Amino acid sequence: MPLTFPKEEYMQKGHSACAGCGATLSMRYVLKALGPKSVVSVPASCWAVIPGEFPYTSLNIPMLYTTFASSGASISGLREGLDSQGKEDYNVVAFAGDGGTADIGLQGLSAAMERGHNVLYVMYDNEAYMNTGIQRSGSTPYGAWTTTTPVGIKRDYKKSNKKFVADLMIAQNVPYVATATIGFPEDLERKVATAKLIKGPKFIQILSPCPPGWYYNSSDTIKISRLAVEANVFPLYEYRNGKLTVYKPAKTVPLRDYLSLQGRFGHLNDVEIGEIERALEERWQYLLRREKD
Amino acid sequence: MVIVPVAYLPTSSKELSSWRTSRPVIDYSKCTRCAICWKFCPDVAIDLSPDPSLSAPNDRFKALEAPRIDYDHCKGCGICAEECPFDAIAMVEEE
Amino acid sequence: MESIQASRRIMTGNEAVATGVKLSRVKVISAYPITPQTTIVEELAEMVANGELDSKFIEVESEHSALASVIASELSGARSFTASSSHGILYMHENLHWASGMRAPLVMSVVNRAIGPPWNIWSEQTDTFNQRDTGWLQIYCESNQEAMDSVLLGYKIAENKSILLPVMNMLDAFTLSHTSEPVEIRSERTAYDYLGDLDLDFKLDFKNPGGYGSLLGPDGPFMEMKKDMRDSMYNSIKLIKREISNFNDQFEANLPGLTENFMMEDADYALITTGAISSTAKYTVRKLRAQGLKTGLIRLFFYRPFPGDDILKAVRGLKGLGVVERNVSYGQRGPTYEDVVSSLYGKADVPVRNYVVGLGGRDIRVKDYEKMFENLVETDGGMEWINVGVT
Amino acid sequence: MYEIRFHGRGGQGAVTASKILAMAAFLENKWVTSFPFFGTERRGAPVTAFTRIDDQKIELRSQIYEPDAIIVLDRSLMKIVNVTEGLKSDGILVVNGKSGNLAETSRYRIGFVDATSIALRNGLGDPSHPIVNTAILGAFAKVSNIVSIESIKTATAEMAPSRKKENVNAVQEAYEETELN
Repeated sequence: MPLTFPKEEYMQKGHSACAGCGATLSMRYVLKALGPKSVVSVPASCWAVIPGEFPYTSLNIPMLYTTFASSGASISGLREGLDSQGKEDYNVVAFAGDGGTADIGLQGLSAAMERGHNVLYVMYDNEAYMNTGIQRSGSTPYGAWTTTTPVGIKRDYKKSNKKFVADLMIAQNVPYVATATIGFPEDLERKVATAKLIKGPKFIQILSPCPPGWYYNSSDTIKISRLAVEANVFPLYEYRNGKLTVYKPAKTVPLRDYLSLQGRFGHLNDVEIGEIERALEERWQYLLRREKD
Repeated sequence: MVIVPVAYLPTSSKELSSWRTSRPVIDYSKCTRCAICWKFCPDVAIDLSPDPSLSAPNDRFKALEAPRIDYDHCKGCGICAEECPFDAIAMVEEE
Repeated sequence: MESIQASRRIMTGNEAVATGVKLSRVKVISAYPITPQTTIVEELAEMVANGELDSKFIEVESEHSALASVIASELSGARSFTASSSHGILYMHENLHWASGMRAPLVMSVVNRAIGPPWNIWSEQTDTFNQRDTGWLQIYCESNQEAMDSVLLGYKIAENKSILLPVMNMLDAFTLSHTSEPVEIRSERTAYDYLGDLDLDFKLDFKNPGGYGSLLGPDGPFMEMKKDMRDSMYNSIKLIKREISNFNDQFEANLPGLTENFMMEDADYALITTGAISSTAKYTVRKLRAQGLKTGLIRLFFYRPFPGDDILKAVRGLKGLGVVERNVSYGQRGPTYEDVVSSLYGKADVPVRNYVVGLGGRDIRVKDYEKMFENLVETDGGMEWINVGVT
Repeated sequence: MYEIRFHGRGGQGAVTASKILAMAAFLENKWVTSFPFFGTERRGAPVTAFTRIDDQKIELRSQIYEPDAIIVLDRSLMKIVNVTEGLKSDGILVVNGKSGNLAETSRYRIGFVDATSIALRNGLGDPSHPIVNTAILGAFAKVSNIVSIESIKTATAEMAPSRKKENVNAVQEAYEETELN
């Protein structure tokens, strides 16, 4: 059977990620699509720890660590610095978590995209501050348990909706915006390859399940990532030249199939699940309307 | 010369087998060499190389690149076993 | 009389900084506007727009991003520059540490301005004195000439392979930034020869990829790296002196050493100052000398590394030394005072006093310096804050 | 050392005037500094700027409290600001105004010039915002002997941001039309 995927590896074995980590697969796939002429900037996040302690590095391309809020600015500086030396053909990539993107880094991201640098910003979305131990972020979905939305006797789970940063980027009319997930690696790889060919700012949000943070068995990472799309929790779409294209899953599953695998949703009752399902359906219809525009 | 905080040593030189509580074991007689396990391995701990000495469901598969678990770097997450469409990988508890 | 205007032009401190940046052939500029730094950024944007300066200009959305972006561009191998002031410097604070820790030889020009509340756009040095422990070398300019020269000198020192730490050069808000005075424009040719191209051994390398600024545990060389930064800064004094004298030779300039001793040879009483307020202090020293009081002045051109030994040499035999601070520290004497006293401790028997002046742009006049000298002579020990309240 | 203080309103060009005057003296091989008292004021608010001229390098960097000359770009300011505060007893006062009847300032050497009319005649600004800064320098050259009218014209030609010829004309016309007390 021929490989459906580039064989070259730019992420190494021996990294320090948790077993079954979705964020490592995100990095692995993104770099496969980009190739060796790339540099990645990483803010405070799991990925600042995954390569392990000095003097180790786990990428075959240069990786620049930066302060939490600085990904957007860092890739701007890398881009202009390389361009000023005639290195326009190198890919400059930010690889930031959802906290570093939806929360503390949003201003810098928005500004970098607005300035129009030829850069790719990848948000690996594991839906909470996993590196610090599962605190809620703006990208944590409605209903989820985290250590700062601990449910308790007052049922204090996360009571606000997930901030979809990709939607914000579309609102800013970023030339290329996409959502992807590691359960569909060929789709992810194609989107990164598409982004690579576009000169200008690009943004890709990759749902990257986290076994300890979402409370599931590490072997289920890929399964959960696929279910997120099929249960309509994380729709896949692509925005290019002002046109939105929404992926319609070949197979759809009830929301419960997705939630029941994860401890972070274990407290939800049928009524609450029903409410979430309605909200997700509403967002799905909204995306379809936008696609028609 | 000053000490710069730049790390150059590849992590592939590290050994992480102690992280694992169970190990994936491939039953090559069921393995079609589809490489799905390789594709989904978060630890890049499955190598692909042809090895005609391994068994296979039929001779045609023997010539293809076969997955081989790198037990020095496998953390035993079990994704390969979960995703293998031919049930050719089993998770076996480490002693 | 030598013709003043022969090779000089009248320019503001901010224009002088921008000219220094141009002479340094900076490749990437990233800055966010803040009064009174704004005209530096405007001038540089103009130079780039007119093709006078072949540089990328990033119009960032914050000072935090300004510094983050030039750290990245510098490490990519492109000489980079930023400028800020006041709250902008405070907003940068974590990245100031990141720049020095990454050993990025940046230069940043800072127009010294007060910190709120209440809002105040006028001169004061608290913004950069707050950054004395961030691993940046600090140069305080007395004139627009120094504002230009210290950019070139700054890169030369920062990029030295045994230093590799960033440099901030300071100019006082309005007193230099918006004051026009004659400045000698350094020759482009000499500047190019003097500075050369940025040659960073550890810049981003795609053939030998590294992790820049990776994680380090308690047993890793974290502490060793911090000690190395401290050593690089501390041992840079000799090197800086050599670079300054080299600068003076090549440009026929007369920059002082890390300190400038003004009429110190036979002085009985002296003040220590930083920045543009030193000029009025010198004027006062001359005036009091004419009246028979043997006064003198030590100006700190560099504050980091701290030139303690130079001060020790200069103060021997003084009957009184006053340390003038245009910054405020709460709960302890001023930072310069602490540094001076610790440099003299057990080595010089000179009474040292501390004077806080000119916060929030309050004008510092000859009579204020006269009061300080008067206080030094009387040694009544009672005066610390100058020109405060109804007096 | 010769010290000059300018009083104007935001938008009239007092700061530029202080720079042009410094440049004119610089052209005569003098050391100079010029600086504004930079406020947060916007257009219309009272503005102060300073110029120092000396044969030696200038060390004094405080504001000017006892000027040798005061230049007033807008006579209406004299009602709200004590413009002559600290002016030396043998000092010079240059006022943008039609006639010279300022009893309380008669001890100074005073020059009056209708810089507003001259500016408008030369197309500098408009009636609500005449740009009088170059014309008033022509008057200063007439009243003082610190810098020559030629140097002021040269400095004006170099530093006026636009309408260079009109500005130089305004300097010359003001020089000719200034009335001394």
